[in-house]
Amino acid sequence: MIETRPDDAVQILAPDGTVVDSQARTSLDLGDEDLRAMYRAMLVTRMVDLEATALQRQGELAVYPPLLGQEAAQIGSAYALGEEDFVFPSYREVGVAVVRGIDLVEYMHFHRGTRHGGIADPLGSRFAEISVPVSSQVLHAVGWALGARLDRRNACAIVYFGDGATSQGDFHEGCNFAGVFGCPVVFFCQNNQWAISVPVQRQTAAPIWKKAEAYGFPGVRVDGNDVLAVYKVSREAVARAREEGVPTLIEAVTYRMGPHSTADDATRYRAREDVDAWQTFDPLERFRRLLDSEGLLDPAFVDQAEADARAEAARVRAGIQGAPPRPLEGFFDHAFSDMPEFLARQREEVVRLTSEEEGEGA
Amino acid sequence: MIETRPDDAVQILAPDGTVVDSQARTSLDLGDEDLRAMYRAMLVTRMVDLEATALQRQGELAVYPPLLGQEAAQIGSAYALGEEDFVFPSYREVGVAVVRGIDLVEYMHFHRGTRHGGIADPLGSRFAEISVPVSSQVLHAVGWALGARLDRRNACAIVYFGDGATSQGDFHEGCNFAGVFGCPVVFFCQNNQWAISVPVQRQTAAPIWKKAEAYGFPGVRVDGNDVLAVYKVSREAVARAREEGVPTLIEAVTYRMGPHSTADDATRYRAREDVDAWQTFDPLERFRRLLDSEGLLDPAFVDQAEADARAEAARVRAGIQGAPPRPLEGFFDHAFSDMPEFLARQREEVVRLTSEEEGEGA
Amino acid sequence: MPEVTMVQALNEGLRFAMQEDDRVLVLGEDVGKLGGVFRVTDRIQADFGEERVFDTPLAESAIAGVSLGLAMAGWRPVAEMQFDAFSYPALDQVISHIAKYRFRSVGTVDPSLVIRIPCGGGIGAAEHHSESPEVYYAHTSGLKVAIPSTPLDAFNLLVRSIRDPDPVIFFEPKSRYWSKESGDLSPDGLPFGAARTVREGNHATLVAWGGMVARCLQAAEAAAEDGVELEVVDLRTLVPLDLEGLANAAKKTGRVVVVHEAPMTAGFGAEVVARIVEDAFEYLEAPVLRVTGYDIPYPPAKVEEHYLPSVDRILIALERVLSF
Amino acid sequence: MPEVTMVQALNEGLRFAMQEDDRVLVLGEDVGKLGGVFRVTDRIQADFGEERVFDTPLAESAIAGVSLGLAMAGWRPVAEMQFDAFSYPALDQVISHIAKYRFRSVGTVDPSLVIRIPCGGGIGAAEHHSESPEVYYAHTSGLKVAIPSTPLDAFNLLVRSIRDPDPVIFFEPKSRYWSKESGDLSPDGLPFGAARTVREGNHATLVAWGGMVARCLQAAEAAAEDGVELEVVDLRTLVPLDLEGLANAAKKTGRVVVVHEAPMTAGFGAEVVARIVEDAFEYLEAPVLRVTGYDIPYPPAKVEEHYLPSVDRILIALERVLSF
Ligand SMILES: Cc1ncc(C[n+]2csc(CCOP(=O)(O)OP(=O)(O)O)c2C)c(N)n1
Ligand SMILES: Cc1ncc(C[n+]2csc(CCOP(=O)(O)OP(=O)(O)O)c2C)c(N)n1
Ligand SMILES: [Mg+2]
Ligand SMILES: [Mg+2]
Repeated sequence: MIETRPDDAVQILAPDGTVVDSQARTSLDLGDEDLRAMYRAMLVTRMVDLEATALQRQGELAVYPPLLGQEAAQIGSAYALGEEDFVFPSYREVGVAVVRGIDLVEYMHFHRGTRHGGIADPLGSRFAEISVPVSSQVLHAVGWALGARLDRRNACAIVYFGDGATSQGDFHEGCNFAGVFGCPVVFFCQNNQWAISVPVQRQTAAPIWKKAEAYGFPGVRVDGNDVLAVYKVSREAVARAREEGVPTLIEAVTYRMGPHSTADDATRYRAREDVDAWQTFDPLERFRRLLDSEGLLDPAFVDQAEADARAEAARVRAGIQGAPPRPLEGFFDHAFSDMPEFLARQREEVVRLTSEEEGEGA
Repeated sequence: MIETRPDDAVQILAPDGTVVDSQARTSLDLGDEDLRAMYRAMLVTRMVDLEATALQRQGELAVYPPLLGQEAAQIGSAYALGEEDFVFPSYREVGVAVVRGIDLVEYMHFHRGTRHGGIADPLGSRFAEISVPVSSQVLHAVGWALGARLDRRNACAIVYFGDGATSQGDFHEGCNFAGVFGCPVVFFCQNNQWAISVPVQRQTAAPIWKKAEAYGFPGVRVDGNDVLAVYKVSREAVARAREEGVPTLIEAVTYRMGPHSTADDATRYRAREDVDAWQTFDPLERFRRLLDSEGLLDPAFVDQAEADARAEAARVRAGIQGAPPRPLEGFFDHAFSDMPEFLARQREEVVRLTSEEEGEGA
Repeated sequence: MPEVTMVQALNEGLRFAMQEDDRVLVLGEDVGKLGGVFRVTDRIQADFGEERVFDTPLAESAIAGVSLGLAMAGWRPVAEMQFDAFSYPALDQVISHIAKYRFRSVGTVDPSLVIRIPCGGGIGAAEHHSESPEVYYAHTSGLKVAIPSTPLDAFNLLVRSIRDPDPVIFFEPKSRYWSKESGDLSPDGLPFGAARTVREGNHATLVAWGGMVARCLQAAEAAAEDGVELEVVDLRTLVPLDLEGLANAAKKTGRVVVVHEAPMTAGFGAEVVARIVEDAFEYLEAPVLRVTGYDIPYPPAKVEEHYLPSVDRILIALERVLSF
Repeated sequence: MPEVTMVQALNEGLRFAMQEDDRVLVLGEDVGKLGGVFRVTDRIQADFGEERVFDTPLAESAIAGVSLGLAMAGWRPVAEMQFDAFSYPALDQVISHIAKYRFRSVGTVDPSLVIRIPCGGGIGAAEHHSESPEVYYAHTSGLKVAIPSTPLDAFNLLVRSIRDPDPVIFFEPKSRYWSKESGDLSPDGLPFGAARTVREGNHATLVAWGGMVARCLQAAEAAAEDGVELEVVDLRTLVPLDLEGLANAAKKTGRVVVVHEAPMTAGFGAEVVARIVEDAFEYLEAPVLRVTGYDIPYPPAKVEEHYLPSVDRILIALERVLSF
């Protein structure tokens, strides 16, 4: 059965943190510790994200795409996953990585230009390598989900992508494939309103959540800055995927508060006021107010959460700052599972040249 | 405004030729001569199609994909076009070619393996070359339509493709692009239930016409074996495209009565009975009965139409039978607009070798 | 000794691999009930079930990308592209992900999958059905590229490809699909990276792969009538390339002609020339020449015989090489 | 004489072409208000309007396929692919249609369009942003392939590409985007198919294109300090290739090294070797060698300097060639 939703987004919390849907609020399977953990994860994400931008400004990272403003979308959805579920990120999912316990130092090596992918152990941590070609990871998620279904595993895949990604052929082919095969997968679109300089209105003429109609599975639009609403729809989608093999397309409406990446100059294409207007919808502040009103923000917790966030940001800085490149020769070992002759020759040359260089340097 | 339609298809004629929607019937801007011309075009198409299959069996064509059963979908839609409109076919659109006055001898050279593309003068005849890579031509239609819009021409593009084609990324990218730019284009899907051996149920989990929802323009399902209904929805779509810059996705539900191509053995994947069941829905017979009931089938016309159809089939046969290959050297002249040195060298070799061969033969 | 066609050998190869490893899957367009347009997967779905052998929607990028996802879930997909030119929509997934996933993941993920691509011309097919796109793949670091020229080696290489932890692009020369060979089907033939001397000769060497190996053998027979003894080398895998075997073959005769169906410009023949020049220059008595498809799009079938390297064209190149 | 960067020269080239022909359009991702991520289209939308310069949805296959449709409607689209590796989703449209439409239509349709692709490494960019995919295009019959190495030639070649009735893949070496040159911007420079000798020398010849021309000049200067005079040839267009110029350059010194960023295996360097061997074999004093990117996926930026051909690596190859 195809479930359709009204065109307005699912919301539990108003921008000021008050509960607009108390039935939904109370029906959530989240205890106080969960709420605090989510808040903490949002804080850590915010701090690490800001630290990464700072690290880039200081030349420690080559480039960094901030997720500022998208914390609720990422933490809410990631929190809805089980350990067995597999995350397929794009390049902006530090918040998801935080929830999944991914080593953020190794992650930042991607942005430093010292490794590709950024994820030390994708299969073990059930978190795929960072995927840069827009939308391409959608197909990997569908394939993994099909594999899980064939193994009758009680697990699903979730794939993250942006509003711009929905224009790509791979998005379509993946959704269609998942619909036909009943793959346990959640298509999680962070509609942050922009694909670099292109606003979503120039990206597509239909609401993103509605695209699910084309594939015979449910689509839902959610307030992406409302962490509880995101959690709720994600949780439902995960259950539908695992239990019924029904995919869901979630459109989390949010906003990219920062530039596309540290290399971008957003003033060229959007007005300061547009960004400012979204300041009111800050997802952290909204959630903080809820927690406050629910009496969960005792000073001890707040201090601890902030200290944790600062500590993690500091750990990332310490781990990445001045980190030396990994020698090129090592990369040769992972082009193939073996070392064919033609490559061995080249590797030898690299070893020879770099050792000469070191020799000279010494 | 997005127009949605009920899930059942638009129909004017019942399979037995009786009018089920008399209001729609009378509202059509088709005079008696139009109806006769359409019937004649369907007959010509049927005869040429059968002749092509016969020619293939006799070794005169390399391979041929019959359109048997899809005549109403093709003639109804093509008849809705104006002279300025541009057709982007796949490889199964002989019926459309008939309506557009395309030289069918040259067309059959494609299937003989003596030329690519099959259309002698695509720009002049406003009929693009045959496109084999499934769905790829969708983008060309959108691009042409955008060009027409930029020129403020009162013309639209129509692109033909199959049910299987809707799974391709290019279909999606084209529809999405057209939605954003308001391109005057009609996406005409002949859902003939099969993509070679894959039934449409394994191709996608949603009704094809509904995919339009993903792009913000109307989708409509029509009985593809009802030439008047196809004409009606196509006419509306063409008007919407030309006048409002609103694309339409038309799903014409029909059936591929023959094999995928003469090289295909359809008994491997579908039951004889399934095909037989569709015999009842034969589009020619249905239309014939309507014309009969409307008193348009005087013997003189019927004889003439049948004679015309036989004559055209005979002309195709005479034109293609034993037609010699066109010399390879000539093809070199159309790789580029000029003849770069590296290619001239190769062309010379070809000329030398083939003249030697001829010399030997003499 | 039973006689098998290449199509049968490939079918048996798939069955062998599926039997020895129940993680092997077969997917693609029309690979199920139809058994593939060339019947390479004939009755495999009937015998191994619809979970392990399935038709996909008509979307090559999905076929490739989903295969990678399946590999990440521990399966070993063998995907079919229906024809050479229909592998192009999947190039992005192949180049940007399949070829790079091991590298990107620092060796923690095996993108172990096979993409089968019927290739080449000579069978009278329509536009887009006769191309030889091996260079697109061979130039892409991280892919292995195999292309058998005989039924027995097709079996051997296919089983090896499926067992390989690396992604393998497996080309099947359509013009050899119905060629026959007798012998036992076994995966214990030559490994990847080992060229095979299919004919010994002292006067000059022909290097080829896939469909052109047979053509070179024809040329060698024609030459033999004039007392010219040609060595014919079948590369079998383009990546890894048998550098030593290639150099030795060149050194033996000092005169080499490379033959392939793809257009000349930046075809894999150029790589063969470059390797020979690098590794055996002092032994060369003549320029290494190429006899290839011409640098135009593949022409209509009725003239393909003039487009593809013919025995005549090979002999003409040999004349130049021998008279140098 | 005004000094311009390559980015500025390209921007001026687009403006020049748009002014002389009002059918020229510019499309791509972020080419409008943003002016492209490298600012090549800076303020062109502001100056030529939103009908002639527009941002597309994020879909490269569409960008290519729609461009062909626009060409069929009589427009002359200049499409931008944001980075090298993001041109891959468009390969099917490029190979199966754009390269073949003139051929297929027996010369009745001009698929006159340009696809601009920033290419190459050396700028510290992330994965997928530093590739050199020229071979995929150069091997595809029906495409012309241009790749300037200096600002003035960038202007000249871009205007010529836009005027060309054939589809042109126009590579822009990112590492040279901010290089400067003084002189007048003019489309009356060398045509397609003419290599340019950028440095004269008698001892050996370096052949390169795009970003590696500058590297070769550095190597030539280093060599000159040791009294070795190198000729440096910039190919400028890979298709058509200047066969005569290449052969002459090889004949002059008899010792040639080809340098490119792309991986070695089946890179365009192999074609250069093969052509020289075919056309100038008797003049060769030494094997023609290649100094290239290695046969692994492009590595992380922090080690790219060891991956790309360095002056040292070029000099080492030269030593081998000179001492032969
Ligand atoms: C296939 C491809 N084309 C172009 C790019 C360059 N690019 C990187 S991010 C981006 C915009 C993506 O927008 P969206 O999908 O909305 O995600 P967001 O960046 O907003 O999170 C573009 C065009 C790319 N990475 N991949
Ligand atoms: C990109 C691509 N992949 C595969 C093929 C091989 N092929 C030719 S027709 C066809 C089925 C097409 O089905 P559909 O779109 O329903 O059109 P129909 O043939 O039924 O008219 C396939 C798989 C192709 N031509 N192009
Ligand atoms: Mg976005
Ligand atoms: Mg069909």
